[in-house]
Amino acid sequence: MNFDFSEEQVLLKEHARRLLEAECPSSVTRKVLEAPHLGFDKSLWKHVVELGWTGIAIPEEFGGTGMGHTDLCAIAEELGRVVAPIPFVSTVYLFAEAILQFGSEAQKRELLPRIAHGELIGCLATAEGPGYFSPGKAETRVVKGRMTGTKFPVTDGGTATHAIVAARSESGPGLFVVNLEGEGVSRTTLDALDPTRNLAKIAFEDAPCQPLDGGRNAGDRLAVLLNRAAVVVAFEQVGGAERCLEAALTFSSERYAFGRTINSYQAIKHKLADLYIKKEIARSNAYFGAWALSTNAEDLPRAAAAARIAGTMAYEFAAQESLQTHGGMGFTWEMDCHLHLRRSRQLALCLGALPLWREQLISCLEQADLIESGA
Amino acid sequence: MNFDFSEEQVLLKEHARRLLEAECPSSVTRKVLEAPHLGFDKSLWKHVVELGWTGIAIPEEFGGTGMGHTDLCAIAEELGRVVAPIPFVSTVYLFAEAILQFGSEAQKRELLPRIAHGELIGCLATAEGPGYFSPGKAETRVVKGRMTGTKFPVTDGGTATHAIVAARSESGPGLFVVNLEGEGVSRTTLDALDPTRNLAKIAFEDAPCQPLDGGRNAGDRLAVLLNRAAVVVAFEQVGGAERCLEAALTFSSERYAFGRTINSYQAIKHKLADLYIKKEIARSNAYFGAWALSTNAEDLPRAAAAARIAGTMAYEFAAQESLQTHGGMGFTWEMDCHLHLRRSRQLALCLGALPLWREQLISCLEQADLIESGA
Amino acid sequence: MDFKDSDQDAAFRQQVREWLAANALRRRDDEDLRTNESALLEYSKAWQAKKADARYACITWPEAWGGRGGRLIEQAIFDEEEEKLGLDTGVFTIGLGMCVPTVMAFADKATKARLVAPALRGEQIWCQLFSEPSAGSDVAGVRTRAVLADDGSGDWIVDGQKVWTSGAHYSDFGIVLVRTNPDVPKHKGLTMFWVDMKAQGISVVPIRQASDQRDFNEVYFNGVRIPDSQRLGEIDGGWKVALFTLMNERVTVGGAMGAGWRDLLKLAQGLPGLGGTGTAAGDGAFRARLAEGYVMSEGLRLTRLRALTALSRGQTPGPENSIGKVVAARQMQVVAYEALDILDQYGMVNEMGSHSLPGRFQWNFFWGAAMRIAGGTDEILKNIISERVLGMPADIRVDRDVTFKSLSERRASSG
Amino acid sequence: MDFKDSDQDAAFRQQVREWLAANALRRRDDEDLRTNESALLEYSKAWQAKKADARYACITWPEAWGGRGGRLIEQAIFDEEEEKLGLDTGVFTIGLGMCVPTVMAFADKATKARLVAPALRGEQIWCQLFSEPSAGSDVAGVRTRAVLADDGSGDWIVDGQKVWTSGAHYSDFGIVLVRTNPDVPKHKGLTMFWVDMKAQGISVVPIRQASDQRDFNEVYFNGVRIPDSQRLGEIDGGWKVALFTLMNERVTVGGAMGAGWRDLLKLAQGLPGLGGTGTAAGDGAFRARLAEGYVMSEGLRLTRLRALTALSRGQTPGPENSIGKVVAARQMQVVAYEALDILDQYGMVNEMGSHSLPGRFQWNFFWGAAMRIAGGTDEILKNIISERVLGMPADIRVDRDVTFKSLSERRASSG
Repeated sequence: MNFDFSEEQVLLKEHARRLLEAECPSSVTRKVLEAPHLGFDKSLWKHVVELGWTGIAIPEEFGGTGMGHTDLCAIAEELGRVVAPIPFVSTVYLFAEAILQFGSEAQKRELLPRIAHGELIGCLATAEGPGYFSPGKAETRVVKGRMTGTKFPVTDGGTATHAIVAARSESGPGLFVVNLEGEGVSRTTLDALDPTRNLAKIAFEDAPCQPLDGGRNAGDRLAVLLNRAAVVVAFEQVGGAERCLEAALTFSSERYAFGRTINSYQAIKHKLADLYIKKEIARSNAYFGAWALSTNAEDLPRAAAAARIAGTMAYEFAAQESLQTHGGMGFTWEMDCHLHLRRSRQLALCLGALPLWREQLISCLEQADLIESGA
Repeated sequence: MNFDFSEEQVLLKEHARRLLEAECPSSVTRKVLEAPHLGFDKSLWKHVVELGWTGIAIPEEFGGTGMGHTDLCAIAEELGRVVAPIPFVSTVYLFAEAILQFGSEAQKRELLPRIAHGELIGCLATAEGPGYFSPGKAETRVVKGRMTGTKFPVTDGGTATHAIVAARSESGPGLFVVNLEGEGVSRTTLDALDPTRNLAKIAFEDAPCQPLDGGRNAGDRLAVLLNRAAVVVAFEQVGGAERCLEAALTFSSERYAFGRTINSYQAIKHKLADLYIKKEIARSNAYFGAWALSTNAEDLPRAAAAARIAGTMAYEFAAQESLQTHGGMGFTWEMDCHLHLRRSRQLALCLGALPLWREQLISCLEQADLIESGA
Repeated sequence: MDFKDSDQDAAFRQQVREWLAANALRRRDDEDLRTNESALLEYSKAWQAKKADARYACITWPEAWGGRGGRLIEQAIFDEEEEKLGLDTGVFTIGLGMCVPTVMAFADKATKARLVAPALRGEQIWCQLFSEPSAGSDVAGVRTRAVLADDGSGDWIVDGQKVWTSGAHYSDFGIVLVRTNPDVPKHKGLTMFWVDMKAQGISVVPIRQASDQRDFNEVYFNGVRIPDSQRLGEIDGGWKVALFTLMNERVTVGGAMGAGWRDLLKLAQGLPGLGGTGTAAGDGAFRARLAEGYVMSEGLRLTRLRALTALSRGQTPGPENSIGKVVAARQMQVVAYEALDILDQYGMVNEMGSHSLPGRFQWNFFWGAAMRIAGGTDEILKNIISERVLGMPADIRVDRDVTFKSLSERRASSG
Repeated sequence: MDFKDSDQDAAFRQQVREWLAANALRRRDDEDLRTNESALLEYSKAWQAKKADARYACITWPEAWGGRGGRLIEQAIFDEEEEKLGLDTGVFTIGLGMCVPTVMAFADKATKARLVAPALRGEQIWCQLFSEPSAGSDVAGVRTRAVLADDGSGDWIVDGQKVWTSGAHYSDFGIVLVRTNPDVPKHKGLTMFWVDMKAQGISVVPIRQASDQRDFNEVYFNGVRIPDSQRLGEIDGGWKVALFTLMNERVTVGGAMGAGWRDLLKLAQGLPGLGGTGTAAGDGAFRARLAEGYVMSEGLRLTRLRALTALSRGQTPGPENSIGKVVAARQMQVVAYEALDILDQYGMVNEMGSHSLPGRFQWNFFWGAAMRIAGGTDEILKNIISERVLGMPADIRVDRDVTFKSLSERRASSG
């Protein structure tokens, strides 16, 4: 039984934590919060690139370190803790994965090294306005290698150099790579609920694009991509939830009401016990996701959905109740509670909201009632 | 604004409470619990009949007192408090209402006085085994005034003299009156989760029956009946929830742990505050239901669904958490906690479970987005 | 049960309706009033003056003070009709609801003669200065100090900081709770004053909230001189006065707080459904949550009708009104998350600046979190319900018999 | 991450599997074992003896005591394989998990020599006598008195009542916590003994539970004479012994507790849907609740794998295992209500006597309520998580420095 990070991964995590505590205190996140036009924090990004994190799951032949996805999960947890203001989800979990999974050899050779070296910032563009996105109903069209349509909101869409776009072509729904700095692309930045993550509307007008046509059908390709990213994001959520818990523990141990620190009241004690419970449930589900991700298990859709549901529930509860524990102070700009409140919602929505994932989980249970017995 | 019981109704309630405290302590409920073959407590039933409660909403011309449905709600709350072991829901809220709403003049003259005088015990038979019942799919058939089919479970089906049965005839789904003591009827008692309410399987084989064919279509008739009963049952639920709260308040004020009464711990205080909140929300929704019921308002389907949802949520939470507050003692046979645990579930299921009512509520909101503005 | 007014109430309502129809000025959701505070203040004052002229400003106050000596139900009827037309702005709520009644109860004749009428007419706005950075739930923990001036004038010199003061920046006057004696247990060394917000040494700094809005203020007292004639109640008797003020705190119940479940249904009906079929309103999970939330919010609205019933019968509303804020605030938060979920990725876009439906739910997203704290946290309110309504024992207090000073020292050494 | 055993563990698992395949007797869900207690006891004893012969009975115990001096992970592997085949019955869990280790730690050599081996072989069954009617969550509040016999024998005479004792009626021995000194604070006047359950003056009365079953007992002590040689630990030092016992309390985590979410899906797939179309499994609300519940229960199962990982690495499992019972018990309750809801009216029928799927959920209905209390209430467990795992302060204690006697008097006068 080996259901935990390995010793090496624990060391990697500790290293990452120390580093991020130094390089990404909340003042760094706040720089972007106060000036959303920055899009992300360039110097933190540079640092992260230098450490090889953007290439951690990219094979060495394509310029990465080839360490693998469980290592990526370890890093993700630490980035989640500090509400890192960088396009890591978009570039690494989504764009790089899309190329790795579905790119041609040429695309891999062209794009992956640039991700590893931090030159390429990627994003995934699916939504076309409010509400659930269905690939089969996408109005963005590709005709003869040129894309026309409007995608919004796109996380990191304003700062990315490249996008994976879900669109429909002559041969049905598919994923396409677009150079956002090329012709036919115009972008508008949108106000974001979490201004530490850039949000944009991207209009394509006869923009050149390349299909990403790995072996599976189109609906599946997007689903596989979202499943893989959901596992890694779940680790960000676990990290965020844990940080919220720690902040609430610290604050409540220092705040007095009626002559006692408020952490001596059961209302606070049991609230934080509930938070701890949700966080541990999320961690265990995330571990299962990491196993499925790193082994390309058939179980991935179920594992990813469970990790995402538990991660989202834990981080949102943590952000809400940590703020609540901070009382009036928690609702001020100067405290970090709202960074987590915003980010927890951002992570909950960026890969599609919970109703979609709950439905996926139950479909998996229905389809494969026997999977578990093999585990 | 007159959104409360009237002074007379408050007096009626107080009178009923005093009477039931004397006539229906939990030892009376337990008599039936210990000997479910009794079906109900005959002497309490006799008392209730003598007080005119079975005829409280039956017009004087049909042998009732003609007081009305709000008075019935007042009585229901008190019966709910004491977990009364009598077929009041089945006979008064369901059977009598069915005759009142959809009976012919002859049926009213024949049956209503017998209810008022306590000679007739009624029940409603819909379910045909596990799962939601759909009138359009009923397998119980009526051909030429004779019914064939099996209904189970039927609350009070083992002790009732008459039943309203949802069945399909030549002209589609409908409601029918059957004399259960007549030919073609055989009954088997079923073990009940709440043994203080009789539960039976009733098999009809060419049993004579009369249609109940008031003005509305069949689906509607059953729905109207359930809506009307749901409001009154909501008052039983409010009464039950309030009793659970009182029991928890008393017990927790006497039980010591770690040198203090347990009602001094926030875990208990806030639990019971939550219970109080749910109970008051249920009461307010029940009042609106009582208004809709007593005025035959168009809003009844919405009001009934809201009253039922809030009433069910309140009573079940109350029963669970009052038992929890009682700790180990709460899980013993000798304490009354389980009487409420059982009855709260019985009331939650006897008119159809919450999923059905939630769906009804939302349909109402969709269909009549404007109703409220007239209120 | 019915919702009909008594004959007397119906006549009053009719009279109010006619008056409002004839005199109404602008609606508060007017774009200008929503976005321009000085326009809002100007309109609010004009409207208040009109109401005062017609004796509708403070209906239950004695005629001598500019009221009409009316019944509570009449005030409720007026509020209802005014709200229906969207005419109320809330600028005077704290002043006329909490501060001025305190002045009326505790100030001397001359002061009342000077302050009450202009407040009622809306010529002067009041704010309430109780909370402090280290005295939130525990109001009696205030540290703002008042000491007698050493010039023998009998004036008090006030130093300290208040926080979460709504409207401090546009208020003319405030009532302020200060510590006059740190050598007695904390409830026993407090005194209440009214204060001119333009007095030297008072500075008002808006608080930047988590939502990036600025609705509240910090108020700094830096050697502010307050004459003893502005004292409300006894020296060191301020806790009694504060309890009087807080008892008058009006709890907003029901529909007024942000977008609600019906708005959510409307939003869902315009959004695509799960799996690309139908609308988001067709999902059973959505419908179930909507049903349960609706029942809670509707239950609150109806609970308020029970209170109005009591008022119209000349009775005191029952304890069930204590559930209002704790339920409403949580519902604000829950409904916001449901709405952002069905907006899916679009829920990440911030439209709070506009009056759009998504923007209103994003407002709920932040204000649901805020309202679970403001005016008493969920935890404090559940304590109040369990203690005052259900009669359960108070939490164990370790600060009852300790002087405020030693309490502060104990804190300092352990914190 | 993977789920593979280390080479050493894999070899052990293989060996266990082979042994089980060759030696297994009956499954515990066999109709006879489920309904006939004496058959269950007979089978359990036979199976335990077989395990003992093969040194699988208490794998981590020293060989000298009949164990195999094995590692914790080996015990876990054995348990897993045994459970997979449905061979474990739980009859010895309390005795070998809690009582006998206490005896091994605190009894003298002769006693251990006499008692440990037969217990391990299943020849004698043990029960644990701690809880009392007025000492539930607060175990140290026990009132059962032991006083020295006045015949100078050094024996103790025990009077009082214990409650919630599993298996008391078929146990040979028990460990019992009693009060030997009421004149000191309550934790300081307790002593632990082991006792022969057949001793004169002990009577066992089954408790009729809310579910109308009888799984627990009241145990009355009426002048029971216990030789001082049966004392475990110091006189008045029983609290330390009790803490040792409780530390060994095994918390059952995960799938073992009643019907689960997968069973619920199975049930739903066989029931009609809302509105007469499809099955109950098609309702979005049902699916959402199922998804959230599944994630909780699956999360618990996976949390247990984290503990096994720690064991297989020779580490102590982390604090996350503290969440087990509080989550599992609540899930039992929630899943029961969901199941009865989709059964609709049929949920009112009691099928607990049969092994039907509805009956299993009705079992959950009662046992969910029970398990939220047994072995520590939700409230106590959340206190434990917040204090021991999160390092938050203990609740304020008013009984620390007060003698037990005056505590009882205080109660009597206020109660």
